[in-house]
Amino acid sequence: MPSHILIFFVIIPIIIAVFVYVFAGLKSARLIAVIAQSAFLVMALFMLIASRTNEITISVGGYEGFLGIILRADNLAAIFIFLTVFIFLGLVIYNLRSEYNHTDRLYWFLLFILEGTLIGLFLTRDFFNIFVLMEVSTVVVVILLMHDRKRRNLFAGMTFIMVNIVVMQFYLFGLGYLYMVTGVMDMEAAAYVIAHMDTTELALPYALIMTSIAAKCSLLPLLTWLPKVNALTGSRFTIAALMSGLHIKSGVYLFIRFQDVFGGMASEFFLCIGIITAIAGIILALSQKDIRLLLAYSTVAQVGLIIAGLSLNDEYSRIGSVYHVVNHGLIKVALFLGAGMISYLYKTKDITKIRGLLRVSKPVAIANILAVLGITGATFFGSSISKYFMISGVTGALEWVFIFINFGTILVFVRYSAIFFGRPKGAVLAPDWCRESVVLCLGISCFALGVQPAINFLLNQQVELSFWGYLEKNIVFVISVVAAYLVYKFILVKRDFLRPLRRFDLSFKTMCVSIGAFFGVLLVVLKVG
Amino acid sequence: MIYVISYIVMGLGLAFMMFGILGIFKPGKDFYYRILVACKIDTVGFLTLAIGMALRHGFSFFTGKLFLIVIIMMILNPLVSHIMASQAHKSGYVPSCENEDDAS
Amino acid sequence: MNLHIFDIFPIILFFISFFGLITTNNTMKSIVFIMLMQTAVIMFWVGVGARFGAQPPIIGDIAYLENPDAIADPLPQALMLTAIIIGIAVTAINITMLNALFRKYKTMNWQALQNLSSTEVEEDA
Amino acid sequence: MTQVLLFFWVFSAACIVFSRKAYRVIIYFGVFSLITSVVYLALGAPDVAMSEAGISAFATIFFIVCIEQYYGRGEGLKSEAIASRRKIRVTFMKFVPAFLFTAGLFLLFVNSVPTGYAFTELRDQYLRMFMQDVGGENAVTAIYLGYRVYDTLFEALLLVIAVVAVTHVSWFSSEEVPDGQHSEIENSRMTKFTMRIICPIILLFGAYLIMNGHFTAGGGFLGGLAFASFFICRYLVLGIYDLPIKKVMKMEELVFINITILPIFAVFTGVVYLVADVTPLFQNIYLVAMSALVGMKVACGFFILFYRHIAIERLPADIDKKE
Repeated sequence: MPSHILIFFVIIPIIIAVFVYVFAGLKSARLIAVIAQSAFLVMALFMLIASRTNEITISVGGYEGFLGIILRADNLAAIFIFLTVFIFLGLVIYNLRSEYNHTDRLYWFLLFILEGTLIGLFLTRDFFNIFVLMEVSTVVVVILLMHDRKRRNLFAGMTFIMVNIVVMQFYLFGLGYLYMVTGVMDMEAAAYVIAHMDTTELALPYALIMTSIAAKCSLLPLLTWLPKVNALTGSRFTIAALMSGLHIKSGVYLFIRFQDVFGGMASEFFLCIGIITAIAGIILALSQKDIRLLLAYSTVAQVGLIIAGLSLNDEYSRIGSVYHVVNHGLIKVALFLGAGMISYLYKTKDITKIRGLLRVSKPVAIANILAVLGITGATFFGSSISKYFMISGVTGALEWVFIFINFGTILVFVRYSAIFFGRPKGAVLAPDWCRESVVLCLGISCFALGVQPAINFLLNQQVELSFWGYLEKNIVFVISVVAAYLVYKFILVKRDFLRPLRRFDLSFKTMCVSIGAFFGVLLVVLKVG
Repeated sequence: MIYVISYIVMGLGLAFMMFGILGIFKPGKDFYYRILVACKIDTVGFLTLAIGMALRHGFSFFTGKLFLIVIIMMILNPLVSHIMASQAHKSGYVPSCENEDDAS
Repeated sequence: MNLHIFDIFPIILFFISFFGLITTNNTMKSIVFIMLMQTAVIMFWVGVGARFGAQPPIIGDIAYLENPDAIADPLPQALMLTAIIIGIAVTAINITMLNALFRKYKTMNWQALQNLSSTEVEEDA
Repeated sequence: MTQVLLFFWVFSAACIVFSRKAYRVIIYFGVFSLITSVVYLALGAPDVAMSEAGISAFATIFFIVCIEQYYGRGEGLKSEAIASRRKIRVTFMKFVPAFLFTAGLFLLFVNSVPTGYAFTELRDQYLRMFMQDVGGENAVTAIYLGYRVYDTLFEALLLVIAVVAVTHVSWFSSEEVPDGQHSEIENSRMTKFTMRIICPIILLFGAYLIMNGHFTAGGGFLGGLAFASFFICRYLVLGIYDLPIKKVMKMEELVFINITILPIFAVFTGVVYLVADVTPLFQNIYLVAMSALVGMKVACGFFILFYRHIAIERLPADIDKKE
């Protein structure tokens, strides 16, 4: 595969976007966009195969050394790009049959621009380019979130964009110190310089950059922005799926990259933060009634789990975490799109009022069940394997913490599964076959990721499951499900003692304080440890 | 010789500016008075300073640029003051000394 | 503690604007303070480039050969051009959003805006 | 000298942060950005200084338009003053924990600043190579349009998206001002006469900046700002409105596509790099063309941003009610 192709991975979505925008009058324009996107998926697949043997590198413009911007596609980047293209193909097909007017043109345009931006973010190895791309993606996401003119929540959108700008200033400041200390803007070169350097020199740039990346991952001090944004009135479920499934994963990707560059400084700190975020996310998810908020807080919990797994400094845990990113991306998109269908069918978002989905629409229900089984880590599903690897790196009390987090996830989704059973109240609408098929495909793909060849192919590594270990994990899973059901039946249903947490929210000022506090604590940890 | 003259001219420009700033902060004066003084800083002070710099530098490309800037400043600065004063008048600002005159 | 003189002022400004952000109630002031923060960071970058010399990096052959060490680093300047444009674009979006919010709720207070918009969300749900 | 300027810079910023009234914030902001651009110049960054000067003018206009609604064009000043005076004592105690928090962070930050140990190899490499690689005499323009044109592409994209966002997010859904709303702008004959003389000079200046961007400070962005201010002067002072906003937006998108395509053919495929040894003429043509495209892009973008703020955001609320 020629290395010039990497540039076209960024350019092609932008060209599709412009095409859709210019030829909006054409009825078949969207169909052509879908076909182009499918071809693009094949291209991404080829790149995934090509990146298994050696990484593809190009310096844009062909300048020598580190003068230009360098794009690199190794296996990790290729996995993320493939995931991105796949999810966007699903979203595009999901939207294919919705009505199409002047403002919808803008929606499609921005969707493809966002795809190009995210792919650029995964490909680039230039620190400043990351800054530019993150700003672009933030602005695009904000417009997409407030796409519906009539019912949008401007205040939440404004808070979101302002917090993100503040956080990006921390990133840019840290980058300044990094450039001052290392003298390069390229990741590989910076990693090389940093490896021969005193760690006390790097405490400040590391703290500044990691503060912004932790905020992008919506770790503990800032965990409200993601759910808040997802639950915006007037934003579409596709955008919520994009935010939870993919946009937050760009933060996780940058976390992996920067931990590599800095040689895994302060990994214990991020282990603690990840675990606390996971627990807080579960507790907040249990308290919610809105279906979107529940799913969004569950995303927070899962991202906390992924960050904790990445910070374990264990080869298998890292593989498991990366694999869990893929699993969780697909599962969350399936769940959110399914939730969108559900709220369209029932005309409500209140989870306590939705009942009897199995009677209403079989495909949606099956897809949802597959996704729920996937996220809880049931046997044969992809995420059971990723969680197995993640836990295999830990021993002792920490293992119990991970099992407890998984128990919490199961508890959340036991509560969520109540929507499948019972009888529907009131009239329901007929679903759209196009959307049903997309949701079903995504649900099945969650299952397909649990097959051994898929794992070996995606991770480019021959991983082996020990039979007894996997069996033990599954026994723990079954016990957790039973326990979760009992807890739900006899404690949660009876008493709604999490009600005061339902309105938990942070104002802009509090968010700024928590950004500062996170930065201060991280810096103290780095200086002391 | 030319250096001494140029320094004298530049010093004169600085003196104009200093008097202008003193005038701006003179207590008990109204808005129009202050506008007048502020306008003086921009035009007279800057002009003198620029001439001094041109003398100091001799005749070159740089002096041409400076000359262009001086022309544009001469056109624009009075205009800005004019707009400010006329807008203040239009929006109904009444200077305080007028009232004093009426009282006496 | 090992501070260069070009470092200390941007750091002070960064934290002054941070202090403003965590104390102010006015949304428009918050937007101005974010711009200040950006300017502080940009000034820091330019200062990093000018650490060894502050000659503008606009050169012919001869000027460079005479004294190469006195010329400022061109890379931070080029990056900061981009950062400035990003800053103004984002500020324009913020201000427009604030205008729309002010049209709707007739206030610029953070707390009041939050209360008003959250009650509206409840009505919607 | 630079230290004194930096001190005044921080002082004016402190004036912004600690002033109570919103309109003072804007006035101090003007002073602040003036000092900022002077400091940039003193630090050897004329391009950045000029950009800051251009940007701050636009930012001030945005803030003024925003605050004009707040004060209701003249009213509300007194009530705010009374309210703020009453609040002083209450809020002062509230500031103390915030101040301690910020001061703690500041001390922590200052204590862990790395010892200024920088490699200058990259700088030397840029300064040595750029004349052959990209051409021109301005290293900043060479990096901006040559080495890191990939960044510039996304920056242009951000400006396109910002224009779309401002149009989309605004309270008013219409893109054009309704007929008869332009009449509010009236100026004296003297102003109009002078601006008729000045406007062509601005245009000339913009063209100079674009054509000469790779030899001196300036470039596409500043030239674009000058062009934008030419159209703005025509609209604001002379009252000529012959650029419908939809056409400008379409033109902006077209220019953006060109910005994407030109580097693909010139830099991404390595054409400039290969031709470099043969003739510097191609390099200069590329640089000027790219500057012109960026300039057109910026001119369109800033004209729309300005026009939205000055003409549409200031309309009375009942003209176009969407909710």
